[in-house]
Amino acid sequence: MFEYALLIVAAPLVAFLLIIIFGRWTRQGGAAIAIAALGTSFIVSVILFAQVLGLGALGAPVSEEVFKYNWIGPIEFGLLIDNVSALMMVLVSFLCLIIGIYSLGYMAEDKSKTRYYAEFVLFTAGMLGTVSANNFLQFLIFWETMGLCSYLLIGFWYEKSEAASAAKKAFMVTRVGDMLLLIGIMAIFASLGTFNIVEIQARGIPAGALMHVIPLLLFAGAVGKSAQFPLHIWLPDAMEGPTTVSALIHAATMVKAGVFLVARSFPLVAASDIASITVICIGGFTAIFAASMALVAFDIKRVLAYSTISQIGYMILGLGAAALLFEAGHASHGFTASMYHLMNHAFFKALLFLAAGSVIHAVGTNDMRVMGGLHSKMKITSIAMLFGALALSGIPPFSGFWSKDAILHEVFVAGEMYGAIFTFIWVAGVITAFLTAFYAFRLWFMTFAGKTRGDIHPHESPRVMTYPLIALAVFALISGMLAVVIGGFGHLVTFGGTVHEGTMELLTEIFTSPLTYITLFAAVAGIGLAYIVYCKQRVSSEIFVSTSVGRGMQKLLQNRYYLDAAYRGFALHVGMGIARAADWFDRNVIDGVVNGSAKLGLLVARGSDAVDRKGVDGAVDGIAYVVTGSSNRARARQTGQIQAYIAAMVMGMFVVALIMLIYLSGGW
Amino acid sequence: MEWDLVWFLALAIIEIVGSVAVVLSRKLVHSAFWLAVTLITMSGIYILLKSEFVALIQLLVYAGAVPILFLFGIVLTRRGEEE
Amino acid sequence: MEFPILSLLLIVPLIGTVLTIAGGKRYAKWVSVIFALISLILSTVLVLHFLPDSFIAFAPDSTGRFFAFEMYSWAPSLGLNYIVGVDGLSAPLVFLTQLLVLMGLIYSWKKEERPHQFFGLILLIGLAITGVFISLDLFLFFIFWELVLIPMYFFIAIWGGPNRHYASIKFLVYTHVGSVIMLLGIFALYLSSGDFTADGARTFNMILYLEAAQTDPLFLQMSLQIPLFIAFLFGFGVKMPMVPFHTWLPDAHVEAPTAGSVILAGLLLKMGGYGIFRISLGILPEATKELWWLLAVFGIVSIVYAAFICLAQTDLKRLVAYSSISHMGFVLLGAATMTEAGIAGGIFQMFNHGLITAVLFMLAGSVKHATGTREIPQLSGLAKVMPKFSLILIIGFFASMGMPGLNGFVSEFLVFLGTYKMFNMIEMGKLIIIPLLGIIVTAAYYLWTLHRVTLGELKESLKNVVDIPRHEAIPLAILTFMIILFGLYPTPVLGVIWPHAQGLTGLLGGP
Amino acid sequence: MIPLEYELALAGILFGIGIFGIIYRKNAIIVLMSVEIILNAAIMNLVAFSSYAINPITGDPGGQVFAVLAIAIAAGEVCIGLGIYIVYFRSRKDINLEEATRLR
Repeated sequence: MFEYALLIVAAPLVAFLLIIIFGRWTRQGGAAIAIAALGTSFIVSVILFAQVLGLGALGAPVSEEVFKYNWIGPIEFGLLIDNVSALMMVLVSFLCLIIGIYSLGYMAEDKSKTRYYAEFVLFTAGMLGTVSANNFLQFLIFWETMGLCSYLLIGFWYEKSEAASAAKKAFMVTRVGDMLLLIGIMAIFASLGTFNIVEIQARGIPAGALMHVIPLLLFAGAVGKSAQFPLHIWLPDAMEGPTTVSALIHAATMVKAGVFLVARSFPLVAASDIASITVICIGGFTAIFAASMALVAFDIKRVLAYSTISQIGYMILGLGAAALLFEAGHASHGFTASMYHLMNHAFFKALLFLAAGSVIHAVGTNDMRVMGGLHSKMKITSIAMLFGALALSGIPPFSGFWSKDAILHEVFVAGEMYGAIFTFIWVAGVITAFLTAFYAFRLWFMTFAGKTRGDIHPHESPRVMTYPLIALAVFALISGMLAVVIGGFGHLVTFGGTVHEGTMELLTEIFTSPLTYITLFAAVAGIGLAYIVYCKQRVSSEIFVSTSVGRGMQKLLQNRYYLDAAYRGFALHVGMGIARAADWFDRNVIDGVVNGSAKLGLLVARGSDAVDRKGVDGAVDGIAYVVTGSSNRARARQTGQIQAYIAAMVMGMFVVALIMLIYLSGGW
Repeated sequence: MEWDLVWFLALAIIEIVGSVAVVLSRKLVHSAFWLAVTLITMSGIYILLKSEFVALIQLLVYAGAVPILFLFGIVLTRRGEEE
Repeated sequence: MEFPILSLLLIVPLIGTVLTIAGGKRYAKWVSVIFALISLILSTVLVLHFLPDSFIAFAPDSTGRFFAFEMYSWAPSLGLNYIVGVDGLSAPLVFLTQLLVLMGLIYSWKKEERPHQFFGLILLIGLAITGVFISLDLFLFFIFWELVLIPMYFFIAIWGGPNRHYASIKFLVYTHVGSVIMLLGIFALYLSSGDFTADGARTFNMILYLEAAQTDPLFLQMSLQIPLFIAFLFGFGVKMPMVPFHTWLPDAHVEAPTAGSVILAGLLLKMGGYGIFRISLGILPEATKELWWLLAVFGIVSIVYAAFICLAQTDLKRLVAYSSISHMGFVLLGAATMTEAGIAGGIFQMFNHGLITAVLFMLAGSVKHATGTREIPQLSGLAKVMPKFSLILIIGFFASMGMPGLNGFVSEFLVFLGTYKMFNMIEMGKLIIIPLLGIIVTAAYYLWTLHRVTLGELKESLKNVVDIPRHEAIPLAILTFMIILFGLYPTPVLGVIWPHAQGLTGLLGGP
Repeated sequence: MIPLEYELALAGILFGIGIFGIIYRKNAIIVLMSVEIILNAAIMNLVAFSSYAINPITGDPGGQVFAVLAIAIAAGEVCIGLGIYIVYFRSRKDINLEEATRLR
C-alpha cells in the first residue's frame, strides 16, 4: 500500500538526471527542477508519514517492505517503510527543501550552479535512499553515494586548495569506517544468508564472537559517517564547502545517517553488552570532547561543526544507554529520546548554519573576531540565530531542552543500574550541556552584540534567504513542544513495547525530577558566563589564558588535541613510507632479479654464441682441427670468461637435476 | 611452537640476509663483514643440530680466520678506491 | 550447419588487417574501423543470443554446453582439431575484446606515424585475443596465445616511448618464458590424455578434459595435477600479472602508445585470468582444492603491494599500470574462494576492469596530448580548463576504487563476499582485513591523484590547455556510459557469468 | 627438533645465493666469498644429514668428520685463492673477472 513511497527517492534521482541534461539551459542552473523534486519528495513523505501513523494507531510500529526488485543473485532491493524511516524521510526532504530554497539566494552569484544543484539533489537522494533501504547492501550503496556527493560538494570550490584537501579528508576518513561497515555487512550475510534488514532484526545474530563483533563493525561505519571520535576529524574541515552544504551535511544528511544506522541495527547492538557499552562510551566521550574544542574556535562555522559532533555524541549516547538497558531486560525510552533529539537537532542546526551563512553572506568572512554588533543591522538573522542558540543550549521551551533532558535521564538510569562509570558519563553529559550553552552564546554575543570590531558593512539578506530562516526558527521553537502536546515522542517513534503517556504525566515527570534542574542549571550557568565575558565584558576573556594551565589547554584545544597532526603524520610517514619502500623494492629488487636473470641469459647467450660461431667455424675447419690437433685452436673455443663457464655449468646442473627429477618421479 | 624451531628460523633469516648482503654489497669491506656474520650464524645452526664440535671448528677456523684472510686480500689488492 | 559466427570473428579482422595494411595510409582508419565495427556487431549478436535463455549450465552433452560451437578435424593422428565455442566465461570477454579494439581505433584516429600498420596491428591483436578466448583446443589456444605477442611487440617497439626497446624486449621475453612453461603443462596434459579418452588416443580437445574433470575429478593423479597446476599458474600469472612476476607490465605500459596500453591492460591481462578460470579451475579442480591458498596469497599480495606502490608513483600512466596489477589481484582472489559469489565476481571483475582501465589509460594519453606531460606534480587544477576530462577522470577513478553505482563495486563486493565466506569457513575471517586495507590505500592514491591533477589552482603554464578532442571523447563517453550502466544494472553480464560460476563451484565442491 | 626439510631448504637457498654471486658479480674477491657461502651450504647439508642419521641422540659422526675436513680444506682454499689473486693483481693491477681472460 505504500508503493507511492518510491516517488520520494525517485524524484530527486530523476531531478539529478534532468539537471545534468537540461540544467545548463535553465535560468537558475536547474534550481527550479531541484526544488520541484524536493517539494514532491516532501509532500509525498508527509502523506506517507501520516498514513504510517494512521495505520499504527499512534505508537504501534508499522513495518512494511514495498517495491521489491531482484538485483544480483539473491539480493532483493526494495523500500522498508516504518515509523523511523517515514519520520526521517519527512525530516530530510523538508530540510533539503528549505536549504534548496535558501540556496537560491546564497548561491545566486556562483558560476557553477548547475553542478551545485545536481550534486545537491543526488545527495538528497542518497540520504532518502539510505533511510528507506530494506537491505544492507542497498543501504551501503546509497550511503556511499552520499560519501561521493559529500566529496564533490565539500570540494565544490575546488580551486581553493583547502577545499580540495577537506574533501579528500572527508572521503578518506569516512571510507575507513565504510570498509569496516562493509565487513560487518558481509559478516551478517555470511552468518544469516541475507541482507534484508527486517529479517536480520527479527532473527538476530546467533550467539558467539560474531554477536559482539558485528554490531561493533556496523557501529564503526556510523562512527565514520557521524564523525564520532576517533574518526571525527573530517567534519570541522568540511565547512570549506558552501555554507548550504554544511547545513545539508550537519542537519539533514550524512552525519544523521550514522545515527540512523545505529538505530537500524539497534536489535543487534542491544543483543551485545560489549557493543552497547562501547556505543555509550564513544558517544559520551565525543560529546564532551567536541564541545571542548568548540570553546576556542573563532570560525563561526567551525564552532557549529564541533557542536554537531557533540550533539551527535548525545544521540549515540542515548541509543547506547537504551541498548544497554534492553540488553539487561529493562524497558527504555532511550531510542525514542535519541530520535527525538535527532529531529530537534536537525531543525536548530539547519537554522544555525543557515543563519551563519546569512552572516557570512553579509560580512564576507568567517572570523567572529571581526564581527560584532550585527544585531542592529540584521534583525531577522539575529533573532533566528538566538532561537537556534537557545534550542542548542537546552532552555525550555525550545526544542533542544526536551530531547537532551530525556537522553541524560536515560543515561542516569543506566548509571543507577550499572554503577559509577555510567554516572560519570552522565556527569560528562551535564558538563557538556554547560559547555554547549557557553559556546553557543559566546558565538551569539561575539557576532551580534556589542560593537563592530572589523571593517565590515553588513546588510540583511534577501527574502529568499530570510524566509527559510523564519520557518526554521519557528520549528526550533515548537518542534520539541509538539511532541509533548501529542503526549510524548514515543507515539511517533519507539522501539520495543509501546510507551503510552499523556501530556500531563510527561510534564509532571520532567518537571518534578531533580535531574532536569541540574541540567537546566548547567545550561543557564553557561549562558550567564558567556554573557559576563563576551557581552558585558565585565571579565576579560583573557582570564581563561592567564594561567599556564589555561594557556596549555588553549593550545591543546586549538590544535584539536593534536589528533589531526597525528593522523596526518601517520598517513604521510607510515603510509607513504610503506609506499616508497614498496616502490623501491619493486624497482630494485624484483626488477633487479628480472634484469639480473636477463643479464645472466645474455651472458649464457654470449657464451653459447661464441661457442657456436667457433663451433661452426670448427665444423668447417674440423678436419684441419683434428689433423693438426693444435692446442691453440682448442683453447680458442673458450671465451676465457670464468663466469660464463660457471653460468653454463649451472645451467647444465639444472638440466641434469630436471632429468633426474623426471626420471625419479616415474616419468610422463 | 618449539623454541628450537624459533631459533632456527631466526638464524636462518640472518643467514640469508647476510649472504645476500655479501653478494650485493657495494664495498668489499662490507662484504667481508657480512661474510663473518653469515659464518658465525652458521655455527649457531650447528649447535642447534647437536654438532657442537663442528660448531667450534667453524667458529675457530671459518668465522675467525677466513674473514681476516679476506681483509688481507682486500687490502693487498686495493687499487685507489674500492669497487 | 549453424552460422559460423565465431570463425567469422576470426576471419573478418584478418581480412581487415590485410586490407588495412595493403590499402595504404589514406584509407587505413576507415577500413580498420569498418572491420572492427563488423566484428563488434557480430559479437553483440553473439552475446544477445545468449541472454534470453540462461543456457550455460554445465550440461553433460559435449557440444551442448558451448554456444556457437564449431569443430573441424585438423590433424586427427595427433588429436589436433579446430574447435571454437563460447560459454558464460568467454562470451563477455569476446564482446569486450571487439569493443576495446574499436574504441582503441577511434581513439587513435589522428595517428600520423605509419597509420596503416598501426591500425592493422590493432586488428591483428584483437583477432589473436579473440582466438584465445574462443578456442577450445589446447594447441589452438596456445597458437593464439603466442600470436598475441608478436604484434604487441612491434606495437611497443615501433610506436613506443623513449625507452621502447628495453620495454618491448622485456615484455616479449618475460611473457614468453611464462608461455613456455605453460607449454610444458599443455604437453604433459596431452601425453597423459590417452588414459581417459574412450579410444585411448591422445588429444588436445579441451572439452574432453573439462568433461573428464566433471565425471571424475581425479582423472589425473594428484602427483601430476599439482605440478601441472603450478606450471599453468606461472604461465597465467605472468600474463595476469601477479606479484612478483609483474615488472614487465609497468615498463610496457609506460612505453606503449595509448591504444596499445588499452589493449594490453584491457584485454591481454584478461588472457591470464581466463586461463585460470578455464584451465586451472576447470580442468584441474582437485589441484585447485589443494592449492587454492596459493591463488589467495598471490591475489592478496598483488592487491595490497601494488596499491602501495601506486601511492608512490608520479607518472599517471605508471600509476594506472600498477593499479591494474592491484585490481587483477581480485580476479585471483575470486578464483581462490571457490564460491559462487567469488568466482562470478572474479570473472565480472575482468570484464569491469577491462572497461575501467581502458578509460583510465585513454585519459592518461589525453592528458599527455593536451599538456605534454603525464607527471602528476607538473599538473594542477585541470578541472577548470578540461572539465570533460575531469568528469570522466572522477568517474573512472571512483569506479576503480569501488564506488557503489559504478561497475567496479559489484565485482569487488562479490569477491569480498566469496572471500568472507571462504575464510569464515576455515576460521580465518580476519584475513579479509588485508585486501580491505588495499581498498583503503586504493581510495587514498586515487583521491590524492585526483586532488593533484584536477583540483587546486591552475598552473600558469597550463592556462592554454584545451579539453579532449572529439575523436578521443567519443570512445571515452561510450566506455564511461557502460561503466555506469553495468554499475547500476549488472544483470545482463552477471546473468551470463553466474551459471558458469555455479558450474565451477559445483565442480570444485568448495564451501 | 627442526625438520630436515628446513635445513635442506636453507642450504639450498644459500647455495642459490652463492651461485648468483659467482655469476653476477665481477669482483674476484666477492666471487671467492660466494664460493665460501656455497661451501658452507654443502657443509651444512653434511652436518644436517649426520644429525638425522640412525641414532637420533648422537647422530652419525661420519658426517661431522667430513664437515671438519671440509672446513679445513675450505680455509686452505681461501688462502690459496687469495694468494693467486695477489699475484695476479701484481701483474695486472686489477682483479676484475671480465678482464681475466688469460685462460683462453
